[in-house]
Amino acid sequence: MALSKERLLKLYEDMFLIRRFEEEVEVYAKNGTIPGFVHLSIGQEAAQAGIIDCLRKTDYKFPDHRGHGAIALCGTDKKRVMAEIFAKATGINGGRGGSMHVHDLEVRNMGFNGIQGSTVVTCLGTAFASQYRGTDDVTVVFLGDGTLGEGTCHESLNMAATWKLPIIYCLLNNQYAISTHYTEAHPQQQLSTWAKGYEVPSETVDGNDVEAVVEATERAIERARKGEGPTFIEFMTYRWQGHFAGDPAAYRPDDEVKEWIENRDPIKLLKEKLISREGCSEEELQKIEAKANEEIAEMVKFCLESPDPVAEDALKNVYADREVEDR
Amino acid sequence: MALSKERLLKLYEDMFLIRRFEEEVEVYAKNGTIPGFVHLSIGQEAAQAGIIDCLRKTDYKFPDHRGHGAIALCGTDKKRVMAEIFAKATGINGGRGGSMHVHDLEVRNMGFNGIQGSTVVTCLGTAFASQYRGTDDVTVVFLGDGTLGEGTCHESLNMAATWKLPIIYCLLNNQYAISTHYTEAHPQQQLSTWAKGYEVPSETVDGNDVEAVVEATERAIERARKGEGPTFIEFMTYRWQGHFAGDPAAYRPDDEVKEWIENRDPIKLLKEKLISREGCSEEELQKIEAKANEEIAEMVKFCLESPDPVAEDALKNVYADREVEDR
Amino acid sequence: MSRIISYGKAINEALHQEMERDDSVFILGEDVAKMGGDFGITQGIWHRWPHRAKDTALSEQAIIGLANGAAICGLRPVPEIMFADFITCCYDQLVNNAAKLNFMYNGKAHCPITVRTVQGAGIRCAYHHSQNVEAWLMNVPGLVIVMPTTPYEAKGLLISSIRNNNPVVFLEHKLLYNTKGEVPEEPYTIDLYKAEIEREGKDITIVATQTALKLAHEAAAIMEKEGVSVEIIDPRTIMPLDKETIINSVAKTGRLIIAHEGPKFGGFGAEISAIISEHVWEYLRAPIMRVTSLDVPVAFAPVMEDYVLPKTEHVVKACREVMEY
Amino acid sequence: MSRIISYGKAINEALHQEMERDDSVFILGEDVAKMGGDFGITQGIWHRWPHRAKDTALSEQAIIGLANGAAICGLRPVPEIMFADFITCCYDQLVNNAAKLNFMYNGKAHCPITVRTVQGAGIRCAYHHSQNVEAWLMNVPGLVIVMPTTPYEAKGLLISSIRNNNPVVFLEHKLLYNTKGEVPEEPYTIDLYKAEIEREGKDITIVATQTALKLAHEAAAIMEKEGVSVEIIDPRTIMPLDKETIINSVAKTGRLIIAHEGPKFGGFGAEISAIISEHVWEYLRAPIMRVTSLDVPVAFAPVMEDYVLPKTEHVVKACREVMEY
Ligand SMILES: Cc1ncc(C[n+]2csc(CCOP(=O)(O)OP(=O)(O)O)c2C)c(N)n1
Ligand SMILES: Cc1ncc(C[n+]2csc(CCOP(=O)(O)OP(=O)(O)O)c2C)c(N)n1
Ligand SMILES: [Mg+2]
Ligand SMILES: [Mg+2]
Repeated sequence: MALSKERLLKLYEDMFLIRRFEEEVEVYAKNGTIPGFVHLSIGQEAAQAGIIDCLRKTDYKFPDHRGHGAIALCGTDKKRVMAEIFAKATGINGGRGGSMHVHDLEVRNMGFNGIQGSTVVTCLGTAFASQYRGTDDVTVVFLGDGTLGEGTCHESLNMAATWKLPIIYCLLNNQYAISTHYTEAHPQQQLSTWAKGYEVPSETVDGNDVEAVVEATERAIERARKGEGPTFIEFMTYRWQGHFAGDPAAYRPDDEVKEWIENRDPIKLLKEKLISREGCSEEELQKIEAKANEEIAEMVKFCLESPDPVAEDALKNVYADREVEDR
Repeated sequence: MALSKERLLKLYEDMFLIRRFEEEVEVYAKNGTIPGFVHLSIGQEAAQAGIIDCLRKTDYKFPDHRGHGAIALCGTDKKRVMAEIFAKATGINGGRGGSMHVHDLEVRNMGFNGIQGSTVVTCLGTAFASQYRGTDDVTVVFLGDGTLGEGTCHESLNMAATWKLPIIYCLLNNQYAISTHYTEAHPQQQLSTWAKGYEVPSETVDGNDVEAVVEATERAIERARKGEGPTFIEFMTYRWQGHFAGDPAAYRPDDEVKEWIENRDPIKLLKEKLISREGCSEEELQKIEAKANEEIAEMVKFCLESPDPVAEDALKNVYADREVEDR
Repeated sequence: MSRIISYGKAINEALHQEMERDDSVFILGEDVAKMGGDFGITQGIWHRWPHRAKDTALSEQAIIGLANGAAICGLRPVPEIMFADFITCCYDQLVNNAAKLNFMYNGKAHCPITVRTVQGAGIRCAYHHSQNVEAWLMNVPGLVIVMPTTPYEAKGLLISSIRNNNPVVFLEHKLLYNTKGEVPEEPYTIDLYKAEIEREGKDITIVATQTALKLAHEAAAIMEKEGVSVEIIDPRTIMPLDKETIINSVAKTGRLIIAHEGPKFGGFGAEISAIISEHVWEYLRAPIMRVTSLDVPVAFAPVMEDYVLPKTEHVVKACREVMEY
Repeated sequence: MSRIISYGKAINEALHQEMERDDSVFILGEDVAKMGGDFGITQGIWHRWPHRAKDTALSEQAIIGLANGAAICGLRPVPEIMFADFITCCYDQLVNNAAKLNFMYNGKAHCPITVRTVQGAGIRCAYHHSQNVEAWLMNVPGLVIVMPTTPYEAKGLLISSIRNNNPVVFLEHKLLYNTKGEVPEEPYTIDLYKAEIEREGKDITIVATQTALKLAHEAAAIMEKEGVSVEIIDPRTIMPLDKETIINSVAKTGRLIIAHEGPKFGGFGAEISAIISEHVWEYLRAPIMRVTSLDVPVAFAPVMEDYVLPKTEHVVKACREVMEY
């Protein structure tokens, strides 16, 4: 069942916007304005935008470390997401977290953290809370192909399946964990096979076809809302950049990279579909792109003009009810 | 393919002996002679004896906490195994380990430890060592149905399958983890299903039929020795006693316990087979039993007469190359 | 109304009363529901609140992970880790997640979980069921570590822990489960961040926890006969620590001994010693002594286990040493 | 022959030379083989010894578990945990298995594993990539914890660690990878159980590790101008600790400051302080001071990160305080 033109246009806007978001982040990471490391999601926009688009504001979302895009689309003021990455006081977490720690409880973006696989068990708790309180909010957790190596994944799926917790496990198989190809770290040809060992419904879909992404995610959400338990979806995709901005990624064959960029760009694929199937004009799409470009330019400006955090705030909120001693 | 009468008689002897071993341990645990907790394997003798019987002395064996039986059959002087449980200086580990820590490197009994699921990753190392050195020694690891909940199981099977390590995972499904039935802790009806998620060959066999145990184990060993990687076998069985000696095990239905004791006693089943199929006489078997009884009586005597360890030895061997300070 | 009940029963009562009071409290862990816990501490809860008492698989990471996630949603999970030795299996969830959660969310979410677990030696179960784990967690800002000793403390501190908005690691001691004492029937709280002066004295301060408190009291009685007056402090919560009470005491006595059951090197006692050396060194009249286990894994055989544990005589010896100094 | 190379290169060279010398040495970990490690420290090894360099899945428990098992078989695994913050994920394998293995097997098997990992703050990567973890492991008898600071130490201590029959947690510091120093080309060992007096002095002893050593040296230079002579000790191996060297130094100077990068409460400094208070308290002329991070998770924003870390001025301030006392 094809998605409506309207929805596809909205997704186009989202995907284009997060591509541009990441491109700017890359520029400022490489020129040293953004401190630390950033993991870019360029090439994975269809999965990020598609999954988030299926969710309610009250659903719990656990994007992963390559999830700037998903995070920006959760409903938070996007410029505050970017400001967090820029280490600014205006950041959604006041600059204390950065690229790997952008949470926003308001929109139930539960955020990621620096320990791969740990949100895969934290997410049991939000799903449990839904079940405990009898709401039909679902929990979506993103994980990479590499992260599937962690023992937490097993403990999580085992418990979620036994208790029929409303979780959608979204594995973004971009085929590499840093330098290691997923077939060197896992025995399965397709990682969706793994969930079959738990008798959990699973499938592998083209993660660069946003329609396929939405359809699979909606099926899973429906099951979860009805109390039928977790689903595991593997989205096949590819990251264009290295592991972090600046990683030359010499470990990947050139023609593999080329193939994914030239022939499997999720944005280009959606554009083609919009033009050929939905009869959109180039102009219509360019208008969307121009709007996004403008929005991004404003965000960057906001970030560059934002003040640094107050140093002493580094001591705040360690405990809920007491202050930490300064020197 | 049926086993020979000779082999079945040997297994009968083994199984009877470890039943008696455990019965004596139970007596001395309950009367306080044996300190701490002991986990008895009465009812699971077919799986323990059958698996060990398939192995060479040089194969690596990781029995579990309910593994006195398997440990006693590895080739160690049995009375020193019992003496360890009795906390005596003559114990195989000098009394420092006790019931949960009976290792004997001489026969490559690598022992268990008190942290469920941790040998499930330690065993990767012995299997890796075989592969690294090009020997065809295999590694066998025992685990319970409850232990399958640990994240280590996933990390282990994932790695073993990817690297084709020679490991046989022997899951003794006695259906309970302390008070929790395996279907309350796992989503699968049969736990062998789990391994299918890793594309690892697996099967469920009657763990109280020693012939079935041996056959399944030998198939798995053959694969492993040929370099074809791990196998996962679920042996359905039952523990007659509670979780530890003294646990009233009120959590189990009486008629379930009765069924397993009266109709599925692995020793009784083997006895019947020996008599009806192999034409053994009651007398022949009684002779075996009498011999085992005698051996056990001697073991117990040895344990009771053995001295306690020297207290100060508690400080020995913390480090390989230096002493720990005394007070 | 007070009656004499055991430490184990006091904990059980606290759980019941908090379950009763607050719908957002629930328990989970291995065998905590139908069986009521390996040590029987959660008995009766599942019968009354079957949906708020969950038996789990052997999955310590999932247990604490679930608790953290539920806590963000405003629930108050009370997970049990069957033995404290197994917190190694969920150490990441405690150290990198629970401890940092309030900080991560910049105070917009808290982590009101109370991880109950049981530590300590003395039941002849060797090195994987006998460890004292508090020192493994002390260098992790964000955690609260509570170590109740008496039944009265057990109940009041547990109620306070459950109501506290920080992640509390609530370390019960297995040798204390059957000890008895007076405990009010009604619910009550104890200030989590306050040490208790259990005995006043003027010559020596002994800071001790759990089983070592008994040694301290026995030693104090012996020293009293020798004319030496010992003050005994139970920190109760060792992190964040009530430094003031300890500092004030040592400023008065001028002598400090710390007694605990775990190994000495890198143990809890080191921090107490360091704090005193930093803050009231000028009041000290003798070296600061520590009475602890030896620095070894706890062996199984009773003679060996007993050998490595601290005993009253060791506290007495330390007392005499600091007095004779 | 000596040349000037970096700390990172020194470690790489040690690995190459030990791989060369002993067939039983192998490396494993995430991205250590083909890519040569996230920080490039294992580069070149896989190319020469493809079967002795294994890229693994993200499976810290399996990595250390495999190492432990292989060690029992007589191999000498050198696993890498990509960031020290992730030892939380294999804490059980370190604490309950590696640390106790020699004891469990009653000395019949050893655990000659060398767990390389990298700790410390300073690269603006927030609280999950910036921690100093030594204190999480210090109360665990059986472990060896090595903290190299100079390129010379890095190479010699790593070679010694690999040859040592105990489980060594080898804590590299990421801010040191690019620091340079003189390093002999040929393989050499450094006594693992010996502290190093880096600078002799007579008024104050500073015990410092890794990045804090730099602060100590800078402070010593400043204090020298003020006529104060500072002795600086690098313990190198913090467990088992070379107490004698530190005790002798403080017996001479009468003043002690401990400086380290991790949080203060329950940190490494506490143990040093406690040892001195126990053993040479009578020689002390001033309180024992600790200069450390603040007791918080390390925030991301550079101004915040810098604020929580110890700085030279803090060491200088402590020096003045103990002198003026
Ligand atoms: C517990 C843990 N182990 C290792 C790492 C280091 N690390 C960060 S991302 C990463 C690779 C993750 O690969 P994948 O899950 O496929 O996600 P991708 O980066 O491809 O999006 C690794 C090894 C970590 N952060 N946490
Ligand atoms: C990591 C860890 N978690 C929990 C325990 C406590 N424990 C010991 S045995 C056991 C049940 C094990 O069940 P199973 O694996 O089915 O083995 P069985 O006892 O039935 O033989 C539990 C929960 C432990 N020892 N280690
Ligand atoms: Mg990936
Ligand atoms: Mg079982």
